[in-house]
Amino acid sequence: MTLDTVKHAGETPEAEQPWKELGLKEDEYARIREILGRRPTGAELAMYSVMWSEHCSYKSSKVHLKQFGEKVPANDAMLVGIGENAGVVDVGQGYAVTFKVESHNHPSYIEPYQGAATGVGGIVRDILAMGARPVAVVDPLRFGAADHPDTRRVLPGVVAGIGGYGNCLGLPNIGGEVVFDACYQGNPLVNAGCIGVMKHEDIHLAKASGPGNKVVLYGARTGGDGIGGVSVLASETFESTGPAKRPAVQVGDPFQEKLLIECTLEIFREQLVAGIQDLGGAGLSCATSELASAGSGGMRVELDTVPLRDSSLSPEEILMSESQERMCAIVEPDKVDRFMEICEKWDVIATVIGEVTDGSQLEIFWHGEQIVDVPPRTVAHEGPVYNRPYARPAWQDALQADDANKLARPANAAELREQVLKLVSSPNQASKSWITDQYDRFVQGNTVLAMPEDAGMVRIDEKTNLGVAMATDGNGRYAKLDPYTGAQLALAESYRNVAASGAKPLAISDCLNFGSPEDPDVMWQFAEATRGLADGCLQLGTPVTGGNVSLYNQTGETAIHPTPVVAVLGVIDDVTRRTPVAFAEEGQLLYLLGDTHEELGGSAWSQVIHDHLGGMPPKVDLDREKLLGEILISASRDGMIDAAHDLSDGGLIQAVTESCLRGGKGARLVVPDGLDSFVFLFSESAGRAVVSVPRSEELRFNDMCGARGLPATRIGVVDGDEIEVQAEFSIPLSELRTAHEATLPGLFA
Amino acid sequence: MARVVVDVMLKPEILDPQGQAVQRALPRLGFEGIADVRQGKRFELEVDGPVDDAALARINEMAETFLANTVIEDFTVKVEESK
Amino acid sequence: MARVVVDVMLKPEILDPQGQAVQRALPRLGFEGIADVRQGKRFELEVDGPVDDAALARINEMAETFLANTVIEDFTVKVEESK
Amino acid sequence: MTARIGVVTFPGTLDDKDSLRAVRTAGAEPVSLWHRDKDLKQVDAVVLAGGFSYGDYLRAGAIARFSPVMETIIEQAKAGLPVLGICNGFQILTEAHLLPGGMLQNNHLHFICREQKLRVETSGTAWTADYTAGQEVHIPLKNMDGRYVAEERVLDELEAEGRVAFRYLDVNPNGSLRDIAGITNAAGNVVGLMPHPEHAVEPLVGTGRTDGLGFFTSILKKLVNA
Ligand SMILES: Nc1ncnc2c1ncn2[C@@H]1O[C@H](COP(=O)(O)OP(=O)(O)O)[C@@H](O)[C@H]1O
Ligand SMILES: [Mg+2]
Repeated sequence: MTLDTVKHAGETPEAEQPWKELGLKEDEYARIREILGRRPTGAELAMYSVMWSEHCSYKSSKVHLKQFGEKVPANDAMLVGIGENAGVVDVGQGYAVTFKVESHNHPSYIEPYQGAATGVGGIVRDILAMGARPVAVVDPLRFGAADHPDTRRVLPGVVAGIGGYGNCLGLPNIGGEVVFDACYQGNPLVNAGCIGVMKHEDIHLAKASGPGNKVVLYGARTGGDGIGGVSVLASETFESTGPAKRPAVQVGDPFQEKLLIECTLEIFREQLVAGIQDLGGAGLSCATSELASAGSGGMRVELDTVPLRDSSLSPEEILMSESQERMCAIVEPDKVDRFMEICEKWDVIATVIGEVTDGSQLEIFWHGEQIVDVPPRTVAHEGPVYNRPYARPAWQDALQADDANKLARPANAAELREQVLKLVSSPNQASKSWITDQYDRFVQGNTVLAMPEDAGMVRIDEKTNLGVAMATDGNGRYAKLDPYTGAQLALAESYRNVAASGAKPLAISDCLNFGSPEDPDVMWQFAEATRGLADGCLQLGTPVTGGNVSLYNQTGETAIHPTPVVAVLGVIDDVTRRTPVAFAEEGQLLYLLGDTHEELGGSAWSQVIHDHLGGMPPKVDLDREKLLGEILISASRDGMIDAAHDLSDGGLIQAVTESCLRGGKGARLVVPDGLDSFVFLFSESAGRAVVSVPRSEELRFNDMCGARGLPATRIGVVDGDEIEVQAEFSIPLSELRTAHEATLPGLFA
Repeated sequence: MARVVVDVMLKPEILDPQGQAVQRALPRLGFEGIADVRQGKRFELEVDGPVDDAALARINEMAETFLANTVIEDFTVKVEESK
Repeated sequence: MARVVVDVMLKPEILDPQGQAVQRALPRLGFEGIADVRQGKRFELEVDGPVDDAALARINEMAETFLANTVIEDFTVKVEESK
Repeated sequence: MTARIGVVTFPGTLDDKDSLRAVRTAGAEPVSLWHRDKDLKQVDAVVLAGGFSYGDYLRAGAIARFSPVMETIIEQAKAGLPVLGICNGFQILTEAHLLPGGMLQNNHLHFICREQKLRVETSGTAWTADYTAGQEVHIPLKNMDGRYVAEERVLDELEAEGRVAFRYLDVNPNGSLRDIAGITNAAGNVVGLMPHPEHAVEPLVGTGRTDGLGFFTSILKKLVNA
């Protein structure tokens, strides 16, 4: 086997290269040759191919994501914006919070447990790399039909993997979503988010500066994990003698990651790093090129010093390996010894693999011979950008014309009652505790709210009770009907959930899950959704701090519903005034905030009762959302409400059912004048919440809503042990509980 | 009744954190000279009726589709001598 | 280098829910005729040097004190033929 | 004067900070202990906190049991040092044979996190004096390997000697034999339990109850009055 050195590449310009097998387009390959002024070496080709992949380069999405940087609301909270491992916001008292959501969709379909587990591991390292202590995780999930046999394979594995990894790291899981829809059958969505906390002065960035500074690789040994396409290189071009086919799936080692976290935090505490980057997708290729690209000089790496788990790996494979639980730090020479001591304390392997140079190239050597000599920016930041064609799909009009408001409605009270039970027991609306009980929500002793609350909330300062809250939401059905509105509805719902908990929404992260960008229909959905989200964030004043795009989510020709998932981060100055969802006090008054219209397009009701998707999604009024949020926060601050629950999929009856079951108390509801009982119960109009008001506060609360112009309608009272809708029907809580709680265990236990 | 054993091990190139943890602990416990440890699963199946070629073929299929995920694991099937 | 395999199984009187879960799933997947399934662990140890009686005695001790918890598990040690 | 209570951190321990906080909340002096140190820093009692020491690889607690700090703890526990093992700590205590029986994967094969109702069966241990026998408490539970098993003979002996310290009520969350949630050694100084009292010492977080504080006040009173 001959080593494809830079020199050799210069001498053999005509050598055939497997650029196509590595997923590069012809013009992309030509551009690499042009950048280098020669053909790339095998190692260079490997680096460019992974770094220029859709996953790493965002080449199809970049032109649209730009808006998040252009339509930035005036917001003092933003400390670090898009482009770093994760964005950072100021939450007051000297604290900064970093958070982000990422996808691990495809690996989770192939190997549900490990795919999901390594998804958690990856996002936690992103947060850690910012200088923060990870404090909580969330997991928005989407699966195929609940009763499909393959969902029985995928869901329990994914849930066990998320729990297995997160629980072992000691990170409370404080929220997420579980949605079932046949469109995700061959392509489940496994998104994972993490929140980290640090002091302002602890923020770290991924850049390599200071010639002579050492490049330290630490954490797990490098193995042949997740190399995928690079095996083509190893086997076909270089007549490698190593194993021909490397697995594309990685196995996680949460214990190693826990050590990596503690070790890294101790290293931060002693201020031993000048720059740091986690190793995720594209492994060392990504970490070295990004660090060098963001820094001021060049970088020289001796690749043969990388500790290996498998000595047969080729240099290309080492560069591409996605072995988990690794980090790369830039360390001043006189701090290296102390750095190593801390790693030793935590049983973490650490190796100096190179140094920052005063040149401008990223240079990589293998046993003394140079195999990479590239301008790092061309690998990491100046990849191809595509303005892919997009067009409103031909079928969009017909879909929107298929009005859900015209579907057959329950003919009488008995049918209405039956449909309520059907709704709250349907897999999407049923209790998720069979899943969430597999996650540790107590660890770290700071969890103030967790599942099934509207938002998760953790205390970040024990003395002042400062806390942060997070909710994640996304509704692919709405987005399919109208991607612009759908994205804004996801934002609105997540925002509303955070406000309902009593926290003030500050900023967002997102995970944009779509089909193939090469399909103009999908690209239109993507363009519309990003435009909607950017406009929405501008209007709500919540900047996008970062996120993730996952494309090619489709089975054959069929794309998933466009699924933008939005995570809103909120801050609360005193967690003792958080608002739970439970109706716990008999006699308290129930108020419905906001306006209810006849809006059933994309609703849970239309899905559960009619298996229908058509019409228009609910309208969005972001000014109203903002006002609702302000009222919910004020009411929490001034002790005017004891419980609040936002209204979203499933409508009012779903929210009231959840709050009653949580508090163990019933409710008597009266249909407001001018509203049809069916619409009252099932409509999914946005901008609404239901709150429980102590009688002593009723006047004050009403005055506040009146003065600020938010419609507040008294709809009933917390009472008894059934939910009664006056003049229509009543259902005992016990019956509702069985309906709501038995579904998931019945399907998956 | 016969016993068939299915051993499932992670593929050699796949990380085996459990095996590694065991191996690292051994010297501390005073056991030297173990160069590598891999940890896998052992399934003991009690089979009704004869373990003929057809039965073994079925068990192989079961191992391939269910007991192991062949993306990351290898397996072997053997009939155990009855004791 | 020789390979020694240590198999660790739950004692027969102890409930093995993993094995049971596998067994229960089999008919659903179309595999009939498996009367019982037990799931245990398999350790493959690569031993430096010869696997003589002394080495085996050490490995037995390692299995007894470490690889198995003999309050709840049984184990067997065997030398694997090199392939 | 107050008592010094040590909390051990193994690689993979998760609830050490919470345990230190619980010790402090009860009014005792928390002391961090490190797995590689044989030195117990003159603490008066030790808490083995929950988590996944060594990833729970091999068996929960199996690798931690052989760490240097455990050599000293095993020796001193036999001589009367009060030791509380919570969750992973309980698993370590059974692996170290300071407590009988063993811990296996939950019978439903899933990690389980829930608010668990327990009955305190005895106030006659170093860690339960502030409870009354028969008292019902709510304590968070979270584990993968929480199924307590032992031979019938051992179980009978535990019952006969009043050494079943806690029992699950309403729901047996993991298939533990005889609903056992925790046990004590014969001398009453070594106690292990699966649920997490350190997560139930503040009204604000976790379950919103403080039913777990009694563990830490019990030991503090005993040590201060000694
Ligand atoms: N995969 C999950 N992981 C953690 N929590 C979840 C998950 N799925 C749902 N939850 C939690 O269950 C509760 C109900 O979820 P959902 O009905 O989607 O909330 P909402 O409609 O208010 O957004 C929320 O607290 C949510 O965070
Ligand atoms: Mg909600």
